[in-house]
Amino acid sequence: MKVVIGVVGNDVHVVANRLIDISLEERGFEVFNLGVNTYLEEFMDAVIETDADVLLISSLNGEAEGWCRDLRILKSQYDFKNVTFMIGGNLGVGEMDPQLLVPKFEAYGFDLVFHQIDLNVGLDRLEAFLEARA
Amino acid sequence: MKVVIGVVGNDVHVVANRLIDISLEERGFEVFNLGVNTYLEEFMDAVIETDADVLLISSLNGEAEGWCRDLRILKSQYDFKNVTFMIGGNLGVGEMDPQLLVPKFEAYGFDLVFHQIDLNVGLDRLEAFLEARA
Amino acid sequence: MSLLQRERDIIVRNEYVDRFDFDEIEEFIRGASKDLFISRTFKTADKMLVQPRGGFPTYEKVFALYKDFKEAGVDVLPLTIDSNTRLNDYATAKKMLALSEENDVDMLNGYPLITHGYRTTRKMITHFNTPVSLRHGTPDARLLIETALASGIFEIEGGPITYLLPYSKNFPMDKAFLYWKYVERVCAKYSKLNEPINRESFGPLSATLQPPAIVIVIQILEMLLSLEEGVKSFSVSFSQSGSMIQDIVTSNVIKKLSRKYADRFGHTDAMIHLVYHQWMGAFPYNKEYSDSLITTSTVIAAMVGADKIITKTRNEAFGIPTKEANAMAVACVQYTLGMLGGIPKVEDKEEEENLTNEVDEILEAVFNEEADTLWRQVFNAIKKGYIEIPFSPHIINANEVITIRDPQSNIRILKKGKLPISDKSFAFERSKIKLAQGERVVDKIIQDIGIML
Amino acid sequence: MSLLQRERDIIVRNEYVDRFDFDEIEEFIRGASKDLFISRTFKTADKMLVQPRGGFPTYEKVFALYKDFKEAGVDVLPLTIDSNTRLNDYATAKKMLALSEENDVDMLNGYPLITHGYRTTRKMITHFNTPVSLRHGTPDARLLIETALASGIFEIEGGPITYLLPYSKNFPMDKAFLYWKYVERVCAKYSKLNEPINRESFGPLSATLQPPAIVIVIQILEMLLSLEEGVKSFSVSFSQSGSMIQDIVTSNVIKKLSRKYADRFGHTDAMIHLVYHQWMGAFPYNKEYSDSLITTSTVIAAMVGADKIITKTRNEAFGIPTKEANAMAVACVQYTLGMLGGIPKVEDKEEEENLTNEVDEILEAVFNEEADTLWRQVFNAIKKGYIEIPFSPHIINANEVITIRDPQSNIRILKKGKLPISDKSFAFERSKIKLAQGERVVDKIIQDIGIML
Ligand code: B12
Ligand code: B12
Repeated sequence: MKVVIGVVGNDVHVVANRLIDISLEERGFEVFNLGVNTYLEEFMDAVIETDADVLLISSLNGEAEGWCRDLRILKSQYDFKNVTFMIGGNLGVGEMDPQLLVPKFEAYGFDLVFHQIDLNVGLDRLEAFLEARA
Repeated sequence: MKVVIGVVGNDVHVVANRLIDISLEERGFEVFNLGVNTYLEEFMDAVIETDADVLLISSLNGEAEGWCRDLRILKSQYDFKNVTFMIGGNLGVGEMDPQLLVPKFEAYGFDLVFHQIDLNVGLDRLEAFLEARA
Repeated sequence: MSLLQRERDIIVRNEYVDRFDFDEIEEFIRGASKDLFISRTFKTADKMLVQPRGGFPTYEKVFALYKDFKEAGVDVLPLTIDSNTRLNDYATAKKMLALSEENDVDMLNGYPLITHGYRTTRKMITHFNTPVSLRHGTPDARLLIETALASGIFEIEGGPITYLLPYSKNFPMDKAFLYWKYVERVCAKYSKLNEPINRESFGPLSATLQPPAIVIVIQILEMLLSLEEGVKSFSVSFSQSGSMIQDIVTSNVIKKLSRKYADRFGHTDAMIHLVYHQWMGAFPYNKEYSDSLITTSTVIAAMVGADKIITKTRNEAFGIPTKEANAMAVACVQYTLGMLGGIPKVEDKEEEENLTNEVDEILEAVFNEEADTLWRQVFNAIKKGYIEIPFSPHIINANEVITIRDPQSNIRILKKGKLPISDKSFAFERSKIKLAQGERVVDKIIQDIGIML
Repeated sequence: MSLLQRERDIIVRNEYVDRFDFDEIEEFIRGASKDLFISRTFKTADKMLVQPRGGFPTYEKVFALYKDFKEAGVDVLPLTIDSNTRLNDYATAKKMLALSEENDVDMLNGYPLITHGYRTTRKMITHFNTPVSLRHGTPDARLLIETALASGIFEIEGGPITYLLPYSKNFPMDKAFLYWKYVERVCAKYSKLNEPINRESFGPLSATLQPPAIVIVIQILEMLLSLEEGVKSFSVSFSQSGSMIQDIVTSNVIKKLSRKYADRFGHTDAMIHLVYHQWMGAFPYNKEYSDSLITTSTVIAAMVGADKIITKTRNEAFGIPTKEANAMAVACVQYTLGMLGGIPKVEDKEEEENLTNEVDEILEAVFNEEADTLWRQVFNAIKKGYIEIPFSPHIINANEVITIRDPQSNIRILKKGKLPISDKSFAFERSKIKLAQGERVVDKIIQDIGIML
């Protein structure tokens, strides 16, 4: 399975990104890491280019919403039916109610949304999701 | 002016008592210190014996109420018209609302009631009270 | 039947006490879970043990408190006794317990252990299967300790000096020594059945400008009085002074000297532990500052290398803490200890030498007293003012020693009263003190008491 | 007209900027209140200065924040800049500020200083009459710093390395050096008018397992690059490592070596200060634990003997803190510093010697680089991997060094990559590391990053 990962927007928080890279490799995924400061269009290009099964976006600095709003539009322009869209990290500015954040990002077109959830919990959920889908 | 001081009931918190003793002397009062573990009756006897102008009771361990309830009865038995009754310290068990505590102790017969008030603030108020009375 | 056993039979025969079944109690202690013995936890744990204070009138409220403590990661549970029971006034305790149970208000400031009895209390202790420490302040604790041990409480705090000078106005001191001798003997006896019962002395004393030399002297004397009766596991303790370096110096000296004197008196097999009390003096009225104080104490405890820390709460200035505030403090202390890394081993040779000298000098004077037993020597020493504690409410206390803080917040002896310390030691103390031009000692004392406000 | 002045005229001519009146600005700085200069406060204060972080989009919210900070007893106010301004995207900053003002929601994560301009901002700075520190993270900070200085902000954080390697993915490094050279020169120029402008380097770097040797090397290099241009007051800094002794060792070495190298390069008249950052890594999600962490950092800062401490808040794990949480942290840190007494002077000769050697070795390699200027030597050294920081997002960073914690939580170099440290120094590092049987390095790293969780 191929996974494109990276940190969206003007966000330089690289630590979780490195750990996600390692953890995915260990779980047997093939990882394409775009690193920090990646824009949504770059993610889409990479998914198409690598024919990835999963797009895993991180956002830590609170600006996720501004950068991900347009996902639905971008998704509609290509055939991403078999791609799982996933986002996690710290998805709001200040202290947020996860109950409100999750539906918002689902509406943007994410299949799996994790606000302040440990990466291993998230990756377990991803594997379960992929299994159920298969 | 003569002041009888002491700590009421089964209370051994002596620190404030020592400081009150020193502070009163400095302010020119003649102090009779009964120390800790003093019962209401002992206070009354001392006031009569020394012909004191002020009775200043401390209570820190939260048990003041139980020990001071009977003040009104005791006061009614003697002529204490010219004696100022004063109490201070930590007048309740647990965290208390001073708004409720003060009227309660006034009802028991205290002229001046200080819950968790610094002793110097209290002694300033005492001097003002005595002046107003004179 | 031994003399002790005869005394025990009399002590436990009391209208407020259900029949004591000594055989059954022995059986219980012999077979009791090792997890109830702090003396064993000290050996097996590789961390500082965390213990709060706390006690409520009813069984249910203590049970709930223990549950919260366990969830917060407590290592040692406390059982604090109410003040009527402390004064052996079981009738009032009983009445107030009944009122507390009926009206769901706390009419007692602790757990009336005698009234509940050992059969009931043991259920709770064995249920939580965690060491429990008995906190009281009772000069005549004979019945209390019998009941505690029978309940499965295998650590007993206190002593004839530390539970008298700070806690009482006129309880006769000779009686206190004899009653505590009884306690030591019972503890020693039960120590043979399973793991040893641990005894702990109360180093904070009046918690107000206590000079380390006096604290250590009293700790060592209570330790010796206990080991003399056959106790094999003992904790010496002291509380945060307000100066980090003074705490470290005190710790280094008390560890060294308690071992030295235990050995000198032939108790080479006794285990000695060090307990650190978080700040025991006046707390700030600001709860966030209290939290800061609690964490600071914890860091110092780690530097001091204590075996156990006893915690305070953010409610300290206000009154008896809620169980939530109490459990929160435990959790925060555990968190702090868990994340603290790289604690340096600090020492201060000059300070340690001076403190060692002071302790040796006072102890020498005690041991030179003409008397047939150690407790009489100590008794005489206190009567003569060789030992006294600042801010004791007790009539026997000499009240001549005056202490204030130096510029580094160390507590120093300004007036030595009858303390038998050498001129050299006293000169060292005095040399550290700096009073500002025209500053009055009273004002300095008031300020030095209130340093945490 | 000097070359610098010509560049300055170009920089400040920008459609988002009101006309810069350099004469008026010089006049203002010449006559500015001494209380605005932290370089002077460092000299006059006899305590560690306390500074939080913080910034909001609107003038009113920053004003309110400053008011709360002042009430909490702040010593140095912060001005944190929003990320659009940091990236020189003034158009977006302007738009978002307008939205923030209209809708009373924060659409920026800091104060858009360029958009507000120096005339407005100066009103606030002079009103509070307290030193303000500019916190940004901008590689091209030329216009920002002109505006800050004109506003009365006389401490500027950052540097060509420390605001690049942790903060950027591909901003060209040579440009960063040149843009910062400009900043240093302007600071130096204004330093002659009144008290010196203080420059501060950002020692926390990526705040993730940073080995002290690298931190100190980078601090010293940014200091030298700054002093070289005429700056006279400089602060080196580092953040809590997770090991108390490692922080103390780092402090002792950075104090000694920053002075040594400043002097060696002829800057004997430069004042050098030490700033300690409270834990900069991942915070726990429990706010009470965060409070404990903040107090622990404060105690360590006192042991380290820092001149200034920069505080975190109990909201750190969640997001930008509320002004209340931020002010509370300031008050608690001040409380803790105020009550802490008797801080011992600690050292560890062996560790200090090794760290000194490592720093000297790396710096020697830098100074041996063939290049005409210091900044080019540093540039080459980073390109060659002589200097790199773990967990940098920047493409120029070598990413070969691997660090993990030893059993005392000290950060140690497991793989040295191209770091030019001697075999002896590296052997010392390796000798401290203990990996458990079968333990994988990745797992250890994850655990070592998360020690405060
Ligand atoms: C030191 C201390 C002790 C020492 C006392 C040593 C001694 N012999 O004096 C020791 C360790 C022995 C001790 C024991 C106990 N203590 Co105690 N102790 C304290 C502590 C930490 C500080 C008290 C102190 O010395 N403060 C310094 C002096 C200068 O200030 P102060 O006493 O607070 O008084 C100030 C004001 O109240 C005022 N004031 C006092 N009297 C008066 C009178 C007037 C007229 C005025 C105007 C002002 C005034 O002046 C002072 C300065 O401003 C307080 C908590 C705190 N405040 O932080 C608990 C505290 C008072 N203790 C408490 C308790 C319960 C006990 C025990 C029963 C504990 C136990 N369960 O084991 C025992 C037994 C005591 C007994 N039988 O009375 C409780 C009281 C509970 C309540 N009110 O709800 C407190 C509040 C702690 C707590 N949160 O649980 N204690
Ligand atoms: C270290 C750090 C930095 C370092 C980053 C170094 C680097 N290049 O990586 C430095 C100091 C440079 C930095 C800078 C900034 N930072 Co910062 N930083 C942090 C800090 C303290 C720790 C982050 C970290 O490394 N954690 C460790 C890793 C392993 O965990 P993590 O990133 O939290 O991710 C976990 C989960 O979220 C999850 N996860 C992550 N991605 C995904 C994806 C999926 C799918 C799943 C399932 C899980 C998952 O996995 C991880 C482990 O469980 C956090 C606060 C905190 N968390 O305590 C602030 C924080 C993230 N930073 C913040 C900010 C604002 C900034 C700045 C803008 C600050 C400023 N105003 O100057 C700058 C600029 C950054 C930028 N342009 O993006 C804010 C974000 C605000 C918000 N969300 O509301 C935070 C929360 C601090 C705060 N309270 O203000 N920062």
